[in-house]
Amino acid sequence: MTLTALWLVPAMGGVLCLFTKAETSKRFSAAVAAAVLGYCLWLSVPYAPASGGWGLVETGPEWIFGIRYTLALDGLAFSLVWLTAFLTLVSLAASWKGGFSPGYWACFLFLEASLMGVFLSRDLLVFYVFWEAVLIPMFFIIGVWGSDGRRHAAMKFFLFTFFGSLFMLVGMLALVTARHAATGVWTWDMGELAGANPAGLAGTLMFVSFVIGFGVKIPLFPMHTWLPDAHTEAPAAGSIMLAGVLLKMGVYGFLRVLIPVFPKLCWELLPWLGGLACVNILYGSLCAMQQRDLKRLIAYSSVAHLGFCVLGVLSWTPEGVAGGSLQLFNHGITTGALFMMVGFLYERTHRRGLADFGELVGRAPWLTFFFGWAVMASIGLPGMNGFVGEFMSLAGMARALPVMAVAGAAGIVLSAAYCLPAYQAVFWGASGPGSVSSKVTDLDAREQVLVWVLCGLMLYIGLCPTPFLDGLAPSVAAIVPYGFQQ
Amino acid sequence: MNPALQVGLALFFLGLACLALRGRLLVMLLGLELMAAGSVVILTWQAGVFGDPAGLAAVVLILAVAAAEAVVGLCLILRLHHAGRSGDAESLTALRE
Amino acid sequence: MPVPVSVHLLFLAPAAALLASFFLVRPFRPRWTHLPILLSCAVVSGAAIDLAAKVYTGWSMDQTLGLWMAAGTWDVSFGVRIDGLSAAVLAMVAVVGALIHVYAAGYMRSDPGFPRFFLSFHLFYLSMIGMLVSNNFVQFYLFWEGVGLCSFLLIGFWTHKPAARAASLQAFVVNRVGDFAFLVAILILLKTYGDTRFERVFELMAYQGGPLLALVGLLLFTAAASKSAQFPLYFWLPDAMEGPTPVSALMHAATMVTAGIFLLARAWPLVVFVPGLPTVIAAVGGATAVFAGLLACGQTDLKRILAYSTVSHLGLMALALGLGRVGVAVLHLIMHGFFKAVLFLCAGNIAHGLGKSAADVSETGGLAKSMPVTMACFAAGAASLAGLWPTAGFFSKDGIIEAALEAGPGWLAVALLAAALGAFYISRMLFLAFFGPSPEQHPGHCHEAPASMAVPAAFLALAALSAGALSHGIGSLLKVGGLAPEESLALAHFSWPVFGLGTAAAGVGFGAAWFLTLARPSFDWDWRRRHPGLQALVASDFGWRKVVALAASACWGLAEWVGGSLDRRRWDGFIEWTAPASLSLGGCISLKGGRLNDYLWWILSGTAVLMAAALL
Amino acid sequence: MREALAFFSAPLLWPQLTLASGLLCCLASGMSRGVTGAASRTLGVVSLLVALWMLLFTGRGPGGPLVSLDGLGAAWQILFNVGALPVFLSLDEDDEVPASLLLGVCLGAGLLAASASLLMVFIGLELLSLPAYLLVARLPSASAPPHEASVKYFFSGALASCLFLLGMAFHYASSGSLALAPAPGIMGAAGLALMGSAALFKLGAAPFHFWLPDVYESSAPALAGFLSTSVKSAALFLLMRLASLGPDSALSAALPWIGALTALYGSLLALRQVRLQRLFAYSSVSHAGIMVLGVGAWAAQGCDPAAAAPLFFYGLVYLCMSNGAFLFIRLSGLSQRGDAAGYGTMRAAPAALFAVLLLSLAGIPPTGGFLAKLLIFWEAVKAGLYLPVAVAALASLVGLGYYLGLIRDMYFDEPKWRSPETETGAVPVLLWVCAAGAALLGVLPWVLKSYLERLFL
Amino acid sequence: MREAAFYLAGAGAVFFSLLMLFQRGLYAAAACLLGALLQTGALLYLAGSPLVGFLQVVICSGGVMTLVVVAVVSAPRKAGAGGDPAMWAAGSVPRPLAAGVVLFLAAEAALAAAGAMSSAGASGALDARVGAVLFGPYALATEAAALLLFLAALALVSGREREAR
Repeated sequence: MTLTALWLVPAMGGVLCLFTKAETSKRFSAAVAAAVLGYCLWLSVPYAPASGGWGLVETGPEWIFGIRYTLALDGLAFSLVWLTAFLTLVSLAASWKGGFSPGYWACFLFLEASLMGVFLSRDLLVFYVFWEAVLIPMFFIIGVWGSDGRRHAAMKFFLFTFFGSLFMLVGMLALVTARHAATGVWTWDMGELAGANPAGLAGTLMFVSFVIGFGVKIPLFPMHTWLPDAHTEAPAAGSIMLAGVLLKMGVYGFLRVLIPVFPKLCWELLPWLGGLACVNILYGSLCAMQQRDLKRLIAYSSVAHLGFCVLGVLSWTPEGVAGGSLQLFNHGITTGALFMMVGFLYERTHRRGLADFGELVGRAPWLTFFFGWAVMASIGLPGMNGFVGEFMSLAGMARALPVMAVAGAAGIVLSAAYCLPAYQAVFWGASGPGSVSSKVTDLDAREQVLVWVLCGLMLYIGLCPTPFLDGLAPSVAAIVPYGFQQ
Repeated sequence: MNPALQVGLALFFLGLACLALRGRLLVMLLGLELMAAGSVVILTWQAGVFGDPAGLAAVVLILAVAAAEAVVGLCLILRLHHAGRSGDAESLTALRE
Repeated sequence: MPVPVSVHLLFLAPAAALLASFFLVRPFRPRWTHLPILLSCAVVSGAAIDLAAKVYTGWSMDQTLGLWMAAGTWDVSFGVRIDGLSAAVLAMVAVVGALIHVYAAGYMRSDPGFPRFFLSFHLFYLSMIGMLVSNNFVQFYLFWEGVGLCSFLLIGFWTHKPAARAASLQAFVVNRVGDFAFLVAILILLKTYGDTRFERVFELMAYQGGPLLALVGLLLFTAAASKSAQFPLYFWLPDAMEGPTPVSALMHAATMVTAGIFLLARAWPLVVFVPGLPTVIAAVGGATAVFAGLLACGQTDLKRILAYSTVSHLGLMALALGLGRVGVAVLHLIMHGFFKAVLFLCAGNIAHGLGKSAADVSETGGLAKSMPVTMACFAAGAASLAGLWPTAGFFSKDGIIEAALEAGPGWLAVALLAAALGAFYISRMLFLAFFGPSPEQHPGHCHEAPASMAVPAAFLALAALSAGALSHGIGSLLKVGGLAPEESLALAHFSWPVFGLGTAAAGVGFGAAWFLTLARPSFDWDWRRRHPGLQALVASDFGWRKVVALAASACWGLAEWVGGSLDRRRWDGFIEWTAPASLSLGGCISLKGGRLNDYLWWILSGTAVLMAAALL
Repeated sequence: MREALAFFSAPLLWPQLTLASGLLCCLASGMSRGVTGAASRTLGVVSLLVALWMLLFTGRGPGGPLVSLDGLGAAWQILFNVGALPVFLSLDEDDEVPASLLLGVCLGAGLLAASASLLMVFIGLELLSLPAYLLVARLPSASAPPHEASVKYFFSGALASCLFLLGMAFHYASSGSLALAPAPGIMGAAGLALMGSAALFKLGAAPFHFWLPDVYESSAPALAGFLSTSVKSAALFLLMRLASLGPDSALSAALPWIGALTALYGSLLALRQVRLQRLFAYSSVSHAGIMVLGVGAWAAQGCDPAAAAPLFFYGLVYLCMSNGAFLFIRLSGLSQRGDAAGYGTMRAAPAALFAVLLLSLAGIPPTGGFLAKLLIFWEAVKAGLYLPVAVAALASLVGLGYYLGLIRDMYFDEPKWRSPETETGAVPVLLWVCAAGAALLGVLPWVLKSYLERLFL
Repeated sequence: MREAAFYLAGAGAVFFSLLMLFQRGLYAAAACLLGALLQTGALLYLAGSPLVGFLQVVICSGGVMTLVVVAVVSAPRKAGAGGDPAMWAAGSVPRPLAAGVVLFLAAEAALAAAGAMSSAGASGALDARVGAVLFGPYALATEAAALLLFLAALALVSGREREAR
């Protein structure tokens, strides 16, 4: 129950939320989210690296046909579990004044529950179940509480990601069946499937189907076009969760499934996958340069940033994998903060366009300050969290395939070229005729506290990432040996 | 060459042609009868060939069932008529894409 | 080995000052934001001088202080390296920077963004100091980027000015190009040697060589060129004049542009390891020196003249470096810090006196009367820049000319040309600003700078005049604990031919300036009016700015095409198209009409296919 | 005569006997004036429940030349009978005829499940079909054109019956017996193909399905639910029986592709539909495709009865989903897709249940629809049928378009009309049960598993 | 001899069937069917089962007679406003015709492949055992068929009743 509680509590909380009044459900959901976060922190105490590493496992009876409800917590999962719990609370707090109905709060708790499940499960099918279950609350969050294009965006989000998942499902079935043919055992356990290395055309097809399944979520080029729409139309808190946690599922899948199960193919096809990640970085950056809508811009920047994670993870060097994993966390914090602040702007003005603002530096100095802070973290300024993750990823990739690292590093130039003009336009620039800057007030106390926490984390991880890296170390050490030996 | 099979098959396909090519529901129903008769001819002949009374018993029951089917079909067509619609298959196009 | 308190103070004092200013002072007394910061400047300067003194006695350190990031056996640490090179530059940066802080306190007094300015300003200072004492490439990169960030914040400090915003963006993006090169260089070094500490990298390099070192060297030089405004990437620096004058002063004298030269000096063992690279550096440096010198002669904005002059002098430093005279380059870096700071402060005083943020030569003239102190300071700085004996500039420029003389007549010609140009444009500026006024000039009412601004300028003027005395000390300081070979750190020895050549060049420049500015007061305006083509050529930096603008618009065009056409319309359009497509596909394969006979026939067809399959 | 009596005393057919008695009682109740439709419905429900209960005691094995009951047959009777319960409970006719006819359908299906001979199969099939034609005429939906659907249904079905008859004749000619045993030679294969097309017709696989949308659209929703569950599972059972006559026949080899293409076809067509019942008819075609794919996979692996569990599970889950969806249509009174706009804000509980059903129909975890689909796909993958699986997966993607589209309309749009007050009574309860079934079957199949294992042996 | 008679009867049946197919009028078509079914009865008789032949004549011919009568009673007296109903189903004939032809050819092919079967008819002795089978082991099927007939009749009756209401 130690781990089951992590998803069961928010799920139950969500159900209860549905049966309460709006104001009560808001407080209640926040209480549940806070409790989960507290529980996460409490969990981290007895299992801290100092006391002998991670490795809390929870196994249920066999369900059917070799499927077994298995949860486990290690450093990698923990960083994302923690991120989920944290960002859920942040999302709830960020939408505190929105006057939402109980369904909204319940959806966030359901989302938290399913995300927890994704990160905790060690059984392929249980993983898949949670993986898909994530879509349902997110679909409602985008569709019911989003902005103008929400209907379309929600459908696109669901269909697009489901498309990828179907590939993954068929790949899983094929994998499990092939494994059975080889060993005579039906198993869906990730640990037992590790090192399966299916060969031949069938193996390659399985690999590709997993790549598509995870790639849509990352999102890997060219499977990314759902993301700008979904991010743009989702409510601010939805975007926080979407960018902060949902995108991480794909890379997490790479780490948890793709690399351990297909080490050989991963290495052989590295030029292709890494190439896609590089395209992600460059293409995403170029697209972001052209955007006129803040949320779309940040969305495309996510496409670019996740490319770094993929590069790192695929490099199979300790620093690359650790950096890629850390970057997952970092991106969640940074982009979450950015989306939250865009949300604050949107809450005040119902606009998101770059041209709708200007001269905010005088009107909202705190917002300007924090947004700049987060932008700097986002463009990978050393000393901020983004740099640590990206640098380690690139350092790893430089050892595996240096050309890719160079292409990735080029994203550094581009990130400045898309983030800073936008920042200048909104916060520094002159306000045009249609500007709504006059409606913008500075952050209030609640908002400031939220942003302080996020920005503080950015700086802390940027300068002192070792506690996080230490936590990830055992998982990284478990993943790297599958890889190519330097 | 087996004569019963040839004849039965011929009857069956003529009935089929009647069912599928003719436009009036009643004539189509007649075609159905013919199809059943064709099959029955084959079955009966073969029962004789095999010397199998069970086969013949089956034919008897099939005849009964075919009759029941005809009754039901007739009943439906009658209702259609009572509802004031023509007995033309072509007129049944209210349900469509 | 215990770490001296001074080293701790280098970081702790600015950090504490920033925190205290931000959290304790600014919310309650925004006008006092600068007080903790000024205190920190004093402490840092003291610590820097203390360290320099320590190093002078032969002490040096290179120590890892803490882990930054680690995974497996791979790690990157924070550390401090204090040797002759860093101590010398550190002392100059700390002192000059501190004086500019004092100046800024006066200059920015009435600006509404005073707290924001001072915090960014001090962060700039902190970044530079951190960079100077880094002991590995990654930490160096951390502060290197920090310098870039602060330049972005400060150049664009007056956010209401479109030109300021554009300049700050341009500065940051161009610097990012250099950062990219730097990052790739670091990645290659990490891949090759698994370490980033200077000492270790150079050791391993010397021991085992490396396949990509030429590339690394080139990349490092690219990085340095972007930060230190060498030829193809220099253009951001003149535009950066849009920031407040103290920012320009700090950037040009102490903190930013010297970083590239410092990087090359730091990485000198690597640079010299690559055959041909020093020559490339020297060539680029020489070209930059002449190119920017020529452009400086044609500028009318006071600060822009100084900016191009900085580019030219950076070129000279690169020239000296490329010719293998690291010591000379660093000495010039330090001396340049002194005299360029005073020149900028004076330019700021003029603008301040005129009540503007920047001053054009047409708005000045004959200011000698109203601003005697500024005039004196400026003249001192100008003399130093022109390299007149015995000012500070003389000692370093002398070394450069000597190095060029040794290297060959071509190099010598370049060095002398740059020196003559320097003397010309600075004299021209001196004459245009303080003498006259010529008939073309319409100076406004002007008043002398207040003490808070004049005193730092005066101090710096003093330094610009007299720092030459330190050159010998700096020479021996540089040799302590250095990574570069001893001979490259040697300074010039006084020799008459060099003295003669240098002074002659300065004299020619001065004479030409006198002739064209004081003797023919409207010449400067006449040639612009008479040769608009030439004027346009100067305004576009001999056409280079047009190339840059073309490249930038090509980049934006590419982004427009990728983001708008390719991604949105074509690819996403295709994906969106699948929805209506499946709808119409459904329409194509649906059986319309709802006719019973069709149903029957389809059943038959299906059966026929099955039968056929069964029989075949 | 003794032989005949022995037959009735054998416990194999007790459930069918129960149903037959129920049927006769129903008819008898019609004779007396005072008895209302409610009584006949109660009778129907009771006999269905008793038949279900009796399944616990039925033996296994052959019982004469016509009857044989194996685990599969017993299990499928659960589907027939449970699937029929909602229509009984939600009927509001005032005479005994519909109940009798419904019981007749169930009886036919039951006989089909217990038959050992093609003759019995044929009679069972007819007993299943003829009342169904009549029911469609008898219980039309509100907007249906009178009798058109039933006539179309009849003629298509009669053609299928005749094809089955011809196939039977071929089978007989080839093997000399009507027993459900493989028939040798090319005649046997031809007969199997003919009978297979009849089964595919009943199941509604493309291109045998064109009657189906018309019939479902113009039937009362509850009846459509019944047709799509009980009748469809009977057809599924028939197809399985036929496939097991020739696991390596052309019919079995064709099934995966027929199934996959049917699934895709049904989804593509359903996407276009405006009327809800027609939409769910096409959705039912699509699901039939998955079932056919499952049968194909099952046949490709040798028709092991114990391996039919995925198909049974699919039938069970689909029973909940389809009945639930049609019950919702009945409860909400929605007829057009556009009417669903804003329904979620007007009637929270039914909308939520419908949303659960839709997610399950679409196969989204953690619902039962997902697990059912997964198991079928898994079987297909085990049989190496990757391409059909890919096509079927594509079909579920397309399917998502309209299932999710409905959820979107219900929740994301503003209501355009005021929905009528929902009725109380059995229908909402049934909807709850169906939705709970569809949701929980995805999570708790191991509860069923031990029971199923016992059942199938 | 019997074989010749069988062929003769078969030819008659096919002839009447063809005739039916091309008869426009409903009555004429029904009459043709009657002829065909009578010929079929003869066929069954010749195939060795007088009982089945007799049943065929009674049930089917009787059924058809009923049909004719009912059709006379119920068919609309006058053609609808749309004019005389078309004799042939409209629509594209070639495609379905091709399907029918393929089906037919396939069935023929199956027959040809299985052509080795004996053509000897059986004796009438089988008839005697049919009853025993019908009410012995096949009693259940008989019951079921009876129930089916019952339900069909019920349909007819209840349908009329309901419409009468």
